[in-house]
Amino acid sequence: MSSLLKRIEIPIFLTIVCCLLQVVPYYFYWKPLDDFATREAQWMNLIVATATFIGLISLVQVHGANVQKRSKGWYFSVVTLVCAVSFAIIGLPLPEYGLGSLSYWYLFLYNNGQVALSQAQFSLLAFFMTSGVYRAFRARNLESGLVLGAGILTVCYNAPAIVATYPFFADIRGLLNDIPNLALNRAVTIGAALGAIILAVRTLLGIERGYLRGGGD
Amino acid sequence: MVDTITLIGIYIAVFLTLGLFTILYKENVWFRIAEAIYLGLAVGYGIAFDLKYLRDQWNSPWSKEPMLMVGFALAILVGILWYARFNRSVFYLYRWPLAITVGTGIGMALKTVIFSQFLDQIRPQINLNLWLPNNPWQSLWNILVFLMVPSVLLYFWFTGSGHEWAPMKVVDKFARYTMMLGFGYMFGNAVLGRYSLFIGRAQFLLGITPNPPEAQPAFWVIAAVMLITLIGWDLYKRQKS
Amino acid sequence: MFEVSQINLSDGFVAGRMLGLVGLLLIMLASAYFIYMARKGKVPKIRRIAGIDAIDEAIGRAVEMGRPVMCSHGIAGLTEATTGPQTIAGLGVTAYVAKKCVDVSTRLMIPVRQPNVWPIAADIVETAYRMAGKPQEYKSSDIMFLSTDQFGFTSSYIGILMREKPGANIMVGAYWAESMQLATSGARAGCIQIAGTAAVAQIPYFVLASDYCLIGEEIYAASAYVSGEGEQIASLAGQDFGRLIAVGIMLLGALLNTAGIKMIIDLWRW
Amino acid sequence: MSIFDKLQDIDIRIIYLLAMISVFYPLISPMGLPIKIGAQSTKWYNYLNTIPDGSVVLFSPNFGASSLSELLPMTVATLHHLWSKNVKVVVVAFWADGPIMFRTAKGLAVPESYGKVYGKDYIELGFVPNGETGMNNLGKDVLGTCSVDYVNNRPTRDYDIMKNIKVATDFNLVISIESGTPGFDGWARQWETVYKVKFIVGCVGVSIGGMQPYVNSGQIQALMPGLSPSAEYELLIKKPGLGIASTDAITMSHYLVIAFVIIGNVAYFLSKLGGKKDG
Repeated sequence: MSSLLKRIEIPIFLTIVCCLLQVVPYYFYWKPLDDFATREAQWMNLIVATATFIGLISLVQVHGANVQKRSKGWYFSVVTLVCAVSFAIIGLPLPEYGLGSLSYWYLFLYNNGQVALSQAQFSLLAFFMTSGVYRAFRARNLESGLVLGAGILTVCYNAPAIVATYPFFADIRGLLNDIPNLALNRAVTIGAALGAIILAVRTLLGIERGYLRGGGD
Repeated sequence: MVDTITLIGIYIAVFLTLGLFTILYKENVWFRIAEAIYLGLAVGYGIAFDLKYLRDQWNSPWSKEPMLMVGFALAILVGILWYARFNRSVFYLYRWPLAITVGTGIGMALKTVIFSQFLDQIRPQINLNLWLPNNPWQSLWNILVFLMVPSVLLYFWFTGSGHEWAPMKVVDKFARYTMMLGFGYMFGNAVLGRYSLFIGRAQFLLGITPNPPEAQPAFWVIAAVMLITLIGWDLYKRQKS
Repeated sequence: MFEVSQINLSDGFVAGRMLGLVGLLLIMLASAYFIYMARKGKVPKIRRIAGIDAIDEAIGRAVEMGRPVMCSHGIAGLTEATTGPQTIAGLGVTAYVAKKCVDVSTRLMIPVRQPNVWPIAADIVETAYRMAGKPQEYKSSDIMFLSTDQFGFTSSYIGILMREKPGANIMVGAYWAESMQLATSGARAGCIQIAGTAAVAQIPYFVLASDYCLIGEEIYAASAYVSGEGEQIASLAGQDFGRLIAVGIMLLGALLNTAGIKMIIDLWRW
Repeated sequence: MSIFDKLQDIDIRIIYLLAMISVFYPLISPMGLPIKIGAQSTKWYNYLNTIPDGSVVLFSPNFGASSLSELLPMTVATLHHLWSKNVKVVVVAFWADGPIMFRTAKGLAVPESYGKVYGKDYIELGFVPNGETGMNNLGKDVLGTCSVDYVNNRPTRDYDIMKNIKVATDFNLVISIESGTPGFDGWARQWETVYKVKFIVGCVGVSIGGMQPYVNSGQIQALMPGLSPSAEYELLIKKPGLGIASTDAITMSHYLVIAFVIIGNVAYFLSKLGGKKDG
């Protein structure tokens, strides 16, 4: 029995069926099938949401072991575990018991913890950006000169005081936006679509290994 | 005047913000505290979010009909197979929910990419008018777009030996110039976006309305403590070595 | 642009979507044909992709320096239409990197953002160890689930880069705003970096801040390229076939349009 | 090591410190640097001005905490503008944190101060999951997709404002403030194409490249990309807020970026010249 369940053909078959279920009614419409496909897509979202505890399990495996072994910096692991478990409990969707996303403590932790941290982390980009610009923007040859030129002209346009004094930056930026930027975005988008289609072919034929068989056979 | 708990909240927010900022100096204990808290909160948040999603879905639409209820239960059962990964003897069962997820995902991709990312992008290229007698500049811009898009596409040609063909070398060069201009432009725009975010955080730290004014004293106090400890620790270590 | 109507559909083939269907089938069948030919022994030649070739070099450097390797498959899940395929492509590269790292006995760390991708990453690494005959060396704690929160993931990733100082940092998959932070931090930690994504807005940061960059569709080619298998490489010929169609229609269509002939654009009404 | 080599290799922490100063200094003592109202904000302003009385607007905050700094100013300003007009506003988010973000914005542009009444002039319907599928569902059946409201958890159909709002065509305009997916492409596919409902988009600065094709094709009626246009818009509606407060800091930080690029490159060229002389 278990050797039968283990067969790789089962997941490949599931992949193909689910894929065709989404694609076919899009081109060949048949209402019951289309409704079923819509339902299946929602159903799949439930399956994805069920995986949520994998994160916690992995976290406990890594940080629990840290704490147990008292390895270097284990106290940080304690902090992580306590925060994870307490926020998960406070956020349980049980408003009947004063828990959930509209409860006082959830909003307290959300606004002062989650919001502060994610904004702070995101805003660090400004610094990385500045040092990146300073180090990488060198006109070493024609190509890097083009990156530099386009980049610096755009920066000039984006500075309110500069463009207020020298309005022609707006025109230059318009050209950059409408010509090379448009062309690049369009071409890369088309190419990425082709890549995704071919990847689908490989997956449907069962020759794409990465995701399904641990890269082996 | 705000109540004590709100004030504590503000101090926590300022502490966590500055804690993450200290990574700019170097890896240090303040950053690690903030990072550990962030990691924990985010995992907890993810779980709370997914469970809320499941409950909301149950409320509407899955509890409306018996058939749907069965479907919901089945989804949970299949979802539990994810956890088979942690068991050595049945680990392969996790591939079933995975296959359903990947199959559906690829299916949804297949039906839309051909339109939104392929045909709808080709269409405006076909609509280009290369000869506008009244507007020579616009004609020139259109001709540039007309040449740039195909050349970038051809730049990524993978198979065969087309790239060694002499005219292709010109196309490749042109494609690279196009890409470099485009990258520069996108990079320049990102500078503004990223600074906007930092400005927002700075406004919070300085307590500029509508942020709570209590944040400013908290900022100065906590920043001073962090700076002194960081630099002090560095000097102490340098003296010891 | 989207003339496809979604209301009042009647049973049967959907008007306005037929061109898409024809295009899709053409490209897919072409690619299937090339794969079939490859099975018969006719594998097309493939051009070098510098970024992918550099993976071996990067791992080698890490071994020399006695440092671990970090390999990320991006931060997207498996289901979103445009980013799901990128994750699968990233996992293909991860499988290759895992095999290489096991061969040279180097520690491989994989940071994961999506809970449902974690089992795949773990499976990939464990399989690599099993196939090399050393399953006891596999450590599931190196497949690190960091956080579902985008910047929670980022801050932990940066923390690991700074602490563990990996010799190589390989990132192939879908990335968003964190791309710049990860690439800059990797450079600061002294890693040799290979980065690739099909998220257009993020490519410039990878180009500027990493040593080698895979641009757009190169990441889809990557897993086929590293596998070295005829069938997979042949599928790339299908990609080129689609490219040829796109370029041909574009050039011809615009020329005809300029001449006042709207023949090709009418195809979009199918 | 010559001075030019040194200038090419400034300690990264000095760069970070200067970046920090370039933002904090103008925030602490504003300099009142010039600002010019550009085309994008004007277009947005005019577009909202021309909405006829009695229109129904779908307001969709599709972003989370991490983009709040960049998108809050335009959200607040747009709400001020909407409240000042005689239109009905329905708030639906397709991003999980959207409803909380709207609360933050509503606290700064209080509808009640314009005499607006909850349930009659505006309503918050909360979060609709599943991205684009959710948009599609909402378009087909508003009351069925959002059966209860976000604030009181009461049936949506009981509210005055929802009496004549059943499907997408009952809306005159969609305003989407967004930082990613789901966003403009979903609106284009699910609402603009199918129901011909017009929509305008406020986005983070980095998204502008990808949106350009949609603006060119006329699908997006007006675009508000990032913080600088938000500041101009605040000037237009005469409600100076966080956007205006930021402009000096934007300019100063951009000066800094330009300065670093120039220093790096000049030093690079001079050291190359110097290198040639020596060799």
